This record gives sequence, structure tokens and C-alpha cells, in this order.
Amino acid sequence: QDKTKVGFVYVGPVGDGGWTYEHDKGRQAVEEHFGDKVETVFVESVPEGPDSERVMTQMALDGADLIFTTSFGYMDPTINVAKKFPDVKFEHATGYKTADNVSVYSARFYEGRAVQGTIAGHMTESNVIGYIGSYPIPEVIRGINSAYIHAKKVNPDVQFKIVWAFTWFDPAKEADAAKVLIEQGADVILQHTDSTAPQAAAQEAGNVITFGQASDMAEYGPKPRVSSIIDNWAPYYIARTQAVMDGTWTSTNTWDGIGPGMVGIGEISDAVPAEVKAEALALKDALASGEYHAFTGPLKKQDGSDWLAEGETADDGTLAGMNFYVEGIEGDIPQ
Amino acid sequence: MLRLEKRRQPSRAFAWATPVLAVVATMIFGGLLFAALGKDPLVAIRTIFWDPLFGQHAFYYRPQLLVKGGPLILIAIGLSLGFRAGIWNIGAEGQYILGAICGAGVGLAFYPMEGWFIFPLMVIAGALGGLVWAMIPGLLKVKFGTNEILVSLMLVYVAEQLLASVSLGLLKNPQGFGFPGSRNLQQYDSAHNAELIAGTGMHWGVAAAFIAVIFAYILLTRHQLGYHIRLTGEAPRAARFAGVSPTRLVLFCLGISGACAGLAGMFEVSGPAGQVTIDFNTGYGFTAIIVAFLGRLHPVGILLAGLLMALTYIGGEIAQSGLGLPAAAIQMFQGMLLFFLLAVDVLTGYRLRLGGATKEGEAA
Amino acid sequence: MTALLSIRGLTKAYPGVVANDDVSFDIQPGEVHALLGENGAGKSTLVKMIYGLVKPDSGEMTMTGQPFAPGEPKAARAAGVAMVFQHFSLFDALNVAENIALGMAEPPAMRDLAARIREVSDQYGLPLDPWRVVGDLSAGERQRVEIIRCLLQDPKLLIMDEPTSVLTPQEVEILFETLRKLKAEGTSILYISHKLEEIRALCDEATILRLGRKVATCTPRDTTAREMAELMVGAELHVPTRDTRAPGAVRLALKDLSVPSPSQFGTALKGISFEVRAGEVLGLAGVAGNGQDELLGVLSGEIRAGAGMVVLDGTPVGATGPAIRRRMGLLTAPEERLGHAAAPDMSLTENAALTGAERRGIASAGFLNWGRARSFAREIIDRFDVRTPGTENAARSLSGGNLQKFVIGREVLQDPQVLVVNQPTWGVDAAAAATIRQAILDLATGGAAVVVISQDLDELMEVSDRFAALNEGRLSDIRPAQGLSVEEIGLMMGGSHGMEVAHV
Amino acid sequence: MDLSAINPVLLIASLMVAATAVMIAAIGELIVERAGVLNLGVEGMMITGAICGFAVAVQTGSPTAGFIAAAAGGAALSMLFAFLTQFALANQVASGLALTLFGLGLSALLGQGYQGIKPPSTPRLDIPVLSDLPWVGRIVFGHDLMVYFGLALVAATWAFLKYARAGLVLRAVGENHDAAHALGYKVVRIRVLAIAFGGAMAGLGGAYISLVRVPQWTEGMTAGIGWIALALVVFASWKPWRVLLGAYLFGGVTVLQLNLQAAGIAIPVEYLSMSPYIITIVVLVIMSADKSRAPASLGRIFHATH
Ligand SMILES: Nc1ncnc2c1ncn2[C@@H]1O[C@H](COP(=O)(O)OP(=O)(O)OP(=O)(O)O)[C@@H](O)[C@H]1O
Ligand SMILES: Nc1ncnc2c1ncn2[C@@H]1O[C@H](COP(=O)(O)OP(=O)(O)OP(=O)(O)O)[C@@H](O)[C@H]1O
Ligand SMILES: [Mg+2]
Ligand SMILES: [Mg+2]
Repeated sequence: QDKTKVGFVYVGPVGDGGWTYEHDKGRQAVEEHFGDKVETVFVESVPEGPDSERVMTQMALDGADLIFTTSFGYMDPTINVAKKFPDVKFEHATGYKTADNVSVYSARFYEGRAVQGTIAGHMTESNVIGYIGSYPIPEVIRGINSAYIHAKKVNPDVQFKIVWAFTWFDPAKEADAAKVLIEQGADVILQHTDSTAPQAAAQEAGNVITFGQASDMAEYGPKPRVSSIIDNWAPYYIARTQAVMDGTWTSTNTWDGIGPGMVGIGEISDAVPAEVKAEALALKDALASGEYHAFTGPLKKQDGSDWLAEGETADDGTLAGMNFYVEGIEGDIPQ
Repeated sequence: MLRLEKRRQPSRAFAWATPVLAVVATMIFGGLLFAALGKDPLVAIRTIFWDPLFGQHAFYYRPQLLVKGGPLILIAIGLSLGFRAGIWNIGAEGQYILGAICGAGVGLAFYPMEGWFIFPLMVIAGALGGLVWAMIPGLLKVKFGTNEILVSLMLVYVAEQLLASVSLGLLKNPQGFGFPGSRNLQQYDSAHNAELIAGTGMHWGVAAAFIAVIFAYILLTRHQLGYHIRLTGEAPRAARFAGVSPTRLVLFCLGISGACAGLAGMFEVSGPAGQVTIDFNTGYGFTAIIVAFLGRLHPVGILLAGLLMALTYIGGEIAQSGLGLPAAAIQMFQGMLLFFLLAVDVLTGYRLRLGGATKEGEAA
Repeated sequence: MTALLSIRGLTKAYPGVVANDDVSFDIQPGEVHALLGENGAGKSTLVKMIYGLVKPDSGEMTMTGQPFAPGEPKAARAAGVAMVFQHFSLFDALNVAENIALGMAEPPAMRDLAARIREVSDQYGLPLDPWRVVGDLSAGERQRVEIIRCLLQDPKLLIMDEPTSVLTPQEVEILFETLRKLKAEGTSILYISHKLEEIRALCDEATILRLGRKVATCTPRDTTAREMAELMVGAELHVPTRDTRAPGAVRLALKDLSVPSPSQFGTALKGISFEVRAGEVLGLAGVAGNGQDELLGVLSGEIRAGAGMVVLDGTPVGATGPAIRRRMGLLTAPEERLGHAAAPDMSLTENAALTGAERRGIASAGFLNWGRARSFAREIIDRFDVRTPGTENAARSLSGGNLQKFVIGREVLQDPQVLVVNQPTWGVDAAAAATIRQAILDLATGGAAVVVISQDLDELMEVSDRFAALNEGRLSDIRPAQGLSVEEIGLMMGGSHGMEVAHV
Repeated sequence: MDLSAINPVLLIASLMVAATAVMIAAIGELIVERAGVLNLGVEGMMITGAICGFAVAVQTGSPTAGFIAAAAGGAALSMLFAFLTQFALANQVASGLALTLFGLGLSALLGQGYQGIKPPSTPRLDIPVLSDLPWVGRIVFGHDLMVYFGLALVAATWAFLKYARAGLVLRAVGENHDAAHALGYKVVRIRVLAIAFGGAMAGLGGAYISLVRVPQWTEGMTAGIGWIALALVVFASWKPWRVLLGAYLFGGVTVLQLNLQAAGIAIPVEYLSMSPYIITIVVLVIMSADKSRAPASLGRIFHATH
């Protein structure tokens, strides 16, 4: 066998400028890194469900050695197909079901949110921070909690206003959401949706800062975009491909954060005062080295009940299924 | 100058020949498109049309044609009845979602009890869910004369919000670590719409699609109701004269199309898809409209069109991963297919003539 | 004197028909020239060529000696040709002034145009409110819109294609006044009509077409109507006959029937009552748009009324649907053949099943027996001499007259207890009309009750025993048909709808 | 919950922006439907306009050139529809759906390589003193130029239909194409022009989204707005000023529901998200009491038999 064939199944178009776009950058990095030794293939805009199962099967039939399935909804299909092709390795993003030939991987974006929260808490003058959520799923709720905890830490008066867009990607809706938050006094906009529409809205409004999401969105720097959380899948994809080539691939459960570089913090721009920047970078380093955990007690849940005692850190199980706000955030999680 | 001349009788020969012509024209122009994208057009066309049927892995793709085509056919058959009568249900996507929610909801309500009656109940619930959703534009149309195209379409957006809501709330899998989405019905025997014969792709939904084709065929050719549907589409006043109640016909057509879409959603959620998720719906309801027209609103035509459409999807995926064709090119290709079918269809009712008076409406 | 319009060898062929074949004649200035011919003889085609809507295949025209070949209506209008169409070319949702502006090359501002409309309409005795929406006008008023649209152009030649078929006798009189006034001003008129007495009263010269060819010319004043008719048909006319019998029991009764019209521009029916007995023909006259369509709709079951308002053989049926009434023996034949009485794109077999399903055993338990439908269609074709290649041809491929024969035949052959027909011979030529009238009379003789709704007074006089007129949704007194004069009938039809010749 | 956080002035100002794209597209469709043609391909033409406008604006650096290109792109795509329906006499509903499918694919292909780029910004009206007026300043002045273009378009369309001879002819063609033909009007030509205008306006509406409202290019970014434009035309009973009203209502509900969310009002988010669609349906029902009809020839196929 000459070339290692690596397949990618994408949930959106590679041109979405966000989630799928970043995964595809990872794919390109694999091609670049291995050159002639690999062949990558991808199919974009694959709906979750039976279509994804068919696409995976098709890749496996066509000789793929390793297949990355990059959406939570691909979880059961990945397991199903993996059963039929024991010799093919599968890597499922953001899920929790593994098998002998299925690994899962995900990123601890909440670590990035902690850095964002710190900057946001310092930078806000109105003490109102707007947050555009996509869907109320654990990953998004984790991000909100992490950002809130760290914003509150540096600015006890801070208040979060949360708008749920109920979409991962709808630029017009995101633009509206950002404008509404700004009109209601927010001067920092955090987003967990993928388009740059909120950046543009912030730029238009003037004194509002934002953070890039999924990709760096550097074109909006130095202001409104003052920093970003970047999905950086390239190192992981290269490593896993290498493992398949070497025959060392085993089923793993990877949840990497800033440390291994899966979560990148984009350049903090000069719009942020030097001392704030320094504090943020220090936090980043502490998170990277593991000396600090983003969810460290004492922390209470929104209803006032105790969650983490002084110095206690959250276990991954609770984080993975997080479905509550921490104390201080107003409003209910849509159910 | 070319001009069109109305035939005294629609041409039977062209009625059969035009779809073939359209497919050929699409292959030619699609080939040009692929060539423009730097791909070998012959290879691309072969990959899309030939490989899934006769290529190396055809054993896998052929059953998949049924899995992909089944819901399209089932929904399109339902829609075609209304379209024949001039009743435009554009919201099958929403009815499909409601069918899935109701079907899965009933199944999950019994979890983890096992029983033979659970699946039939789910079928009924799925059909009812779609039917009720379609009755909203139906009742508004007959009561207030509201345009059913728009209402049924708006209800798609509403259904999508409902779907998100139940995926995150009501139907969320309690053992799903807080992730959205219901339990997987594939792992719940009484509710699982499994393949009837393993490896054939044939599940109850596909069976229902075939039954729907036969049912629609008999209805339209042999039954008075089908005759009335056709009559209403061709000459609404004549239909009323014949004794057709427009109100009842509107409700019947919307109801049956909603029920078909609901059934498709239910069979999908309990079979190939397995679970209700935020993005459960994948556009079958919209694609089925195209399938209905591609099949010229004729049951057998729809059967073939559904399979053809499934072929372009499956072949398109192979072309994406095998040749690196972008998904957008496949989408354009499907659009072209419909364009050409519509464009050549004129030859059934009209004759092309050269020369003669160049009056407007005739000269291109 | 040079002719105003001189036509030489005009030929126009459509696939399968030569609509005009080498037609030549002249129209003199100030002449009222009649164009006669059976249905499909090519009259409309000829005037469309003059108006620039249709291009001749060959032949030429000259206008006051100059070559005249209008490429489009605009050119014809510029040359002084104006036309009132057989089927009105009006826009229901627009008002009178807008409708008229659309027919003019360079209309003035709306306000000025409205003033002009008032002025001209008064001058010619055709009062008209420029701001009314056309859909709300009566047929007579709508025609006035067309005429005024023409008059505003000061035409040299005015073409009128069957203008009187929608008018009451009084309205016809008013129209003739107008036309005579125009003639006196030197305008030529090319006049198409099937009503030969009118032609005799109005026209100076007549050209007769048959199958697209010019077959004769005559001076109408010196020719009898019967002679002209025979010139058109090229054969002798058959006059329908009937055996009179004493009427039997009441079969159909309407009792104080009132319903609103289902359509926006329709006419509501107000307090209509009548009875028809077995063996009797009731003739209902009236100008189109006075409730005929609605009355037929109520009788067919398309429009539901109070149950007791329509009584069939003693049973109230006003609230039942068409299928049930058919089963009970109440059959109807609407005026509009294509699209109402028949589905244009369906075969004759399918159209036979349209109303024949119940009484001809074509439907059983909801399933259709196409074999029976086909033999029923075959029977209609044979018995009514419908000219068509076969039962599988689409209804729209039949000529108007043949389709009408098919539609009437379909109802007559179902052996009705009561038959209601609207405009049984509208646009049908003399021979076919005779066949249809004979069938109606035979049905009455056989013991059925028949209601004939028609605008053709001669026809009504020929077939009815009793006579009444519809006027704005109301029914006049019912009188025996024998011995009614045209004036009396005109009054029953509601005079001239308040139209009066302005006194100038 | 803090309703006082909602500033009505800002709400109005932002609903004007939220309504502009859908309004421009709907006016285009209104003209098309007034000519008797039902083009369901608005979504496809909008997204094509969005990418054409975006690409050209980025290439030339001029938003004006972008908007012109968007109009041209939308019109060009609409010619496919015109060919199908006016020359090949195809079913208008199906042709419109095909156009949407095709336009979505085409735009995605054209847009490759334009992701993540910032377009040049569109100038705003900035009249020194006026724009700073309280209330009025924010609502009436200080928008980008396309907002005013949209308003002017509504007014111009209204005047065109009411006063212009061409408007009268257009209405006549939509009302009764056979009669219009008999009077010598070029039914097909007029309809093709109307379709092109509709395409151009849909293109502009799309470009407003990609160049002003968002502004960026992403596949499928019109996200159903074309369908809302279609709904608006019916909603408006084919009257221009009511399109404006409807667009503001829809834009208003969209913005308001986000405002309510941000203000933390205790209505479940799903219901708020559904509300623009449900309210559209409710208003459609209410409006259906108004019996002003659709153009009588709407959706019917015209074929001159002479
Ligand atoms: N567009 C057309 N295509 C084909 N045949 C046509 C067309 N128009 C007219 N004809 C045919 O040409 C012949 C002459 O039609 P025309 O309308 O001129 O008759 P007419 O004398 O006006 O009849 P009527 O008394 O019914 O109005 C008919 O046989 C008709 O069917
Ligand atoms: N569009 C058309 N294409 C082809 N043939 C046509 C068309 N229209 C009419 N014809 C044919 O032309 C002939 C005359 O049609 P038309 O409807 O004018 O009848 P007609 O001459 O008025 O007859 P009748 O006196 O029975 O009404 C018919 O044989 C019909 O089949
Ligand atoms: Mg005729
Ligand atoms: Mg004629």
C-alpha cells in the first residue's frame, strides 16, 4: 500500500467560514505535511443521519484508512459503519461513543472562554456583556459559564445578556442579535455562532469589542476583534494520520485544550491595555500548563446550591453534560 | 425563426421522450460545467450515473437508492395529488418533521416496554402528525382563502423550531449526557423500522412508498376521486360542475400529502436516522417537490424520478470524494436537470416550427 | 370614388384549415358593410388581418389607394382602423378610463381623458362613468366602453365583430342609432353578425364567406334572411318541428330563490319563482350577465341555495350537490363549453364520464368503468353527428359547434327528467343549431321538463311554450310564448337598462 | 427581566435596516406578479445577487459597482426563468423552484474564495446637524444609502403603477393577457422585462445582506429571506405601500423578539424564534378578508395563437 487515504465528512460547506472551514484547514495541513504519502478526500454538507452513514461507508469502500467525522450528529452512524469496517480507523469529533476502531476528540473551548471572560470583564464599561448562543447544548453552556466566572472574577458588577439564535450559522440573524445586544447596552459581544456578522455589527456601532470564533477573524482586528478562540485541528489530524501510517493507532478519547494547541488564543490586539493583556496571557499559560482549571471552586449553581467546594475542580463527566448556569447568570436555559 | 404551435392532442411519443431528452441534455451541459471546473466530464458523468448502479461497489449503493429514494417518492406521491388539482403544498418539510416528532414521541413514550403494537401506533401517530400540520394551511385556505403556499412554507420554519425544542427538551435522551437528541430508536426493537430483508435497503418506509405509487396509480386512473383531482387541476369550473366539492378536495389533498410526508418522517426517524435531532430534517420535503415535477406528477414517473434523484445524490457524493467536485456543482447539476425537463416538456403540448409569421409569444 | 379599404386575395391558413382563401372585396367610405358566414367561415380571421393582429399568408390591402399592411394593431389604429372585438378585450379590474387609455396610442392625462369620454359618450348617446370599474358593468355598458374606445380615435373604418349578441333589443336600437350617426359623418363600418334581420336593417352591402372563401355578395335590403342563410350554409335549412302535447305534472319548481353570486363581478339572484311541467319548454331570455350563469349554477347544484328553494318532483333539492341531482334526473348544460361543461385537455371519453358517471353506470363503488364511458362517448358521437376522429381526442380539438353537440348530446342521452340548458346554440351554425333544437323539442315531447336559457330571441320563440326574461337577477312575469311581440319581450328584458339615447 | 433596556428609537432604526433587503426583493416580485407572473425563485436570485455584488465590490473596492453587479446578476439569472416560462411555456411554480435550487448552487460555486473577506463599506447618509437630532436623527437620518433607496423604490413603484402609462400597461398584461395581446401589447416582452426587474431587485436585496447587513459572504447566507419576500407580496395584496408595512412588521417582530430575549423576558426562546413566522401567518389570515384580488392572469401561461 503506497498512500494513506484519509477521509473527512463535513456537516457544512467548506465555505462556511467557521466550523467546517477550520476542519478543512486541518485537512489541508495533513496534505501539506505528508505530501505524496497521503491522499485526502472530503464530502461537504453531509446531513447527519443515514446520509452520513452512506458517505462514511462509501469512503471506507473506496479504501480510506482513516476517517474523521466532524459533527456530533455523526456519532451513531460512525459507530455503525465502524462495525462494518473493522480495519478502518474512525475519529469522531465532539461525541462520547468509542469502539476498538473509533476514537473521539474534542476541544476544551471553555479554556479559551476563560481568557475571553477575563478580557471582557476588564474591558466592559457598561458592565453589560452580550452573548450570542447557538443552541443550549452542554458545549455552549460550558462556554457561557466559563466566560461568566472569569469576567465576574475581575469585575463583580458584570452582567450577561444572552440571546439564543437557534442556529449555528445565519449571518443575518447573528447580525440582528449583535445589534440588539449593543442597543441594550452591551459593549462586549461574545459569540458562539460561526459568522463574522457580529464583528461587523460591533464595528459599525463603534465602541464595542468582540472575539473571533472558530477562526481568527483577524480582518476585524485590532478592534472590534481584540482576540479570538481558534479551532486548531491540524496538530491532532497530523498526529492521528501519522499513527495510522506507523500502525500505532489506538482508540483514544481526546479532550484537548490550550496546552496541546487544539484551542488557540488569537493575537490579543493593542486595543487591550497592556496589563489586561498580561493578565490574560498569564491565565492562558496557567490553563495550558494545567496548573489552573477553568472550573475551580468555590462555585455555586444558579439556584444557589453548592457545586464545587473551595479548590475543587469540575470532573470531565459533569462538564461534558453541563446543563446548568452558575450562580449570577440570569435567565433560564431553554428546554 | 422558431415558433411554437399548439398541438391539437398532446403527443404521447414526446411525453415519454422528453424526460430522456432532458437527462441527456443535463449530462451534456453538466459535463460542460464539470469540464469548466477542471474535471474530466466523462469520468464525472460516469461516476454520478454509472458507478452507483454498476460500479465496483454497486452491491452497496443499489439498496441505498431505495433508502434515499423511498422518502422522496413517498412524499412526492402525496404532493403530486395536490399539485394535480392545483393545490400547492410547499411545506412538506414541516409535515415530515412533525411526522417524525409524533412518531418518535409515541415510540419513546413506551420506552423501554416492548410490544408488537408500538410500531403500528407510531405509524399512525406519524401520519397524523403530518396530517394535522398540513391541515393548518388547508383549513385556513377553505375558511379564509389564505394562500396555502405561503402558510405551509411558514410552518416549515415553525416546525424547525419545534424540532429544536423537542430535541433539547421533551424528547432529549436522558442518558445522552445532556447532548441534544432523542434515544436511538435503532436500539429499541419495538420501535425500530429495520430492514425487512437485510442488505436490501428495503424498510417499511420504502414499502410504503411502493404502496403509495400503486395506490396513486389506481386512484388516478381508475377511481372517481382521482378523476376528480385531475379534473380540478385541468378545469376547476368543470370539476365543480361534475360535483366536486372544492373544500373537501383541498382538505383531502393537503391531508393526504401531509400524511405521506409525516409517514416518511416517521419511517426515517425510526429507521435509517434513528433519532430525533436538531438537524434531523435534511430537505426531503423540498426535494420531493422537484421529484414530483421531474416525474411529471405521474405515479410511475415519480417512482423513476425519485430513484434518479437518489442516484444524483449518491453519485454526487462519490464524485465529491472521488473527484473533488464541490457540493455546489452537484446542486447546480440537479437544478439543471429540472430546468431541462421543464424546458423540453413544451414539446409534448406544442410543435416547434421553423419560419412563418414572427408574432410575439412565438419567436424566441 | 376610390374605396376606403380594398382587399385583394387575402389568404390565411392555419394547420388543417384555410381560414381565409383568396378573399377580395371593397369597403366604400361611409358604407356599412356586412360580413356574413357560418361559424368558422373565417370572418374573425379576416378582420384580425385588417387590424394587424394576424399576418396574411398572401394577398394585399389598400387604404384609400395606398398600400396597407399593418404589422401590429398600433399601425392599424394609426391608419384609422378601430375594432370592437367579438370577445371583449377589457380588463375587469381596471376602470373605464384606464381601459380606454389602453386602446389609445397617446392618451391624454387621465383627467382630460375622462372629460373626453364624458363628452363623446354624450355626443353618441352612450352615457358612461369613466371612473367605474369595468368588472361591475353590464354587458351592454362594457360594450359601450369598447365602442367609445374606438370613437375616441376618430376612426375611418370601424370594425364590429358580433356586437349585438349581448344586447337587449332596445340596446341594439341605441347602438344602431350610434352607428347611423357615424355613417352620416362618413365613417365606414365593417359589421359582423349572425342576426340577419339586423343586417337587413343596417347594412348597405354584404360579403358572404363560406369555408374561408367569398361565395357571394348581396344587398341585404333586397335579400330575405332565409336567402342569406342559405347562401351561408350552401344548402337548404331544416326547421325544427314538434308535436304539441298537454303539459303534465310539475317536475321542477323554484320557490322564491335568492342567492348571492359566488364571483366578485357576478349577479345575485333575487326572488325567482317558476314551475315547469312535464312535456313543457320554458324559455328564459335575458342579456348575458343578468344572472343566467348563477341560475344554471343553482339548478346544477354548483351553487347551494336553501333546500326548499329548488324542488324536483316534489323533493327539495336546493342544498344538494350536482351528483345527487343528476341521479334524481335533473341535468344541466352550462353555456361555457370549454372549461365548464367540458375539460379542454381531457378526452371525450373522460368528458363523457364528467356528468354521465351516475346515470350511465360508469361509476360503481367509486371506481370508474372506462369501457362504459367510452361506449357512452361513442353513442353521443354517433347520435349527434359529432365530427371527430374518435373518442380519445381531447375536447379542445373539436370545433365549437361539434363540442356543443357533444355536450348537449351527453345530457340528452342520459334521459333526463328535467333538462336545463344555457345558450344551447351560442356560436353554433344554422345546421347544428337545428339539430340541437330538435333534440330539445324531442325531449319535451318524451315527457321531460326543459328550461332553455338563451339570448337568441328567435330561438326561444321557436322552442318555448312559455317565456320569461331575467333582468339583473330578477325574473319577469311568465307569459305564453305564442303571440309575444318584440317590444313586449324587450320590456320584459328590462328595457335598455336605463340606457337612453341622449337627445341631441 | 428588564424591558426598559429596550430603546424604542433604536428598535425602529434597526428594524428599518432589518426590513430593507426583504422589502427591495418583495417590490421586485410585486412588479413581476403585477405582470401576471409568479416567480418563486426569489431566494435563488437573491443569493446570486449577494455573491455577484460581494465579489464585484471586493474586486473593485466600490460598493456601488457591487450593487450594480448584483442587480445585473439577479436579472441575468431571472432570464433563465423567463426563458422557461415565457418561451418554453413551463409551469411557473416548478420553474421558480428550479431557479432557487440552481441559484443556491451557482452562488456557492461563484463564492469560492470569497469567504472570510471584508467588503468595502457602504456609505451612510451623514448630515451633520440632522443626524444628531434626538429621536428623529437616529430614525430618519444616518442610515446607509440603500435604506433610502428601498423607501424611494416603494414610492416610485407606487407612482409607476398608479400614474405611468407603462404601469397601466403592466397591470393590464397581468390582468388579462389575452385582451392586452388583442390590443397589440407585447405580452411576452413586457413580462420578460418585469421578470428582469424582479431579478434585479432580488439581486439588490441579496447584495444588501452580503454588503451591508452582515457584511460578508457565506454560502446560503440569505437563509430563507427570499421566501419571506414572496409572502410579503401576498400579504401586501399587491400594493407597494403595504409591502413597506409588511416588511417593517416582519423586520420589527424579528428584532423585537431578539430584544425581548436579551431583556430576559420569560417567554421560551423557541416561541420567540417562531414568532415572525406565526405572526406572518396570522396577518395573512387577517389580510385575506381584504378581497383585493391577485392579478387575474397570475401564474397562467400565455401563448399567442395567431
Ligand atoms: N389561431 C388559430 N389556430 C388555428 N386555427 C384557427 C385559429 N384561429 C382561427 N382558426 C380557424 O380558422 C377558421 C376561421 O375562424 P374564424 O374565427 O375566423 O371564424 P369566424 O367566421 O369568425 O367564426 P365565428 O362565427 O364562430 O366567430 C376556423 O376554422 C378556426 O378554427
Ligand atoms: N389551435 C388549433 N390547432 C389546430 N386545429 C384547430 C385549432 N383550433 C381549431 N382547430 C380546428 O379547426 C377547426 C375549426 O375550429 P372552430 O372551433 O373554429 O370550429 P368552427 O369552424 O367554428 O366549427 P363549428 O361551426 O362547429 O363551431 C376544427 O376542426 C378544429 O379542430
Ligand atoms: Mg366557431
Ligand atoms: Mg368570429
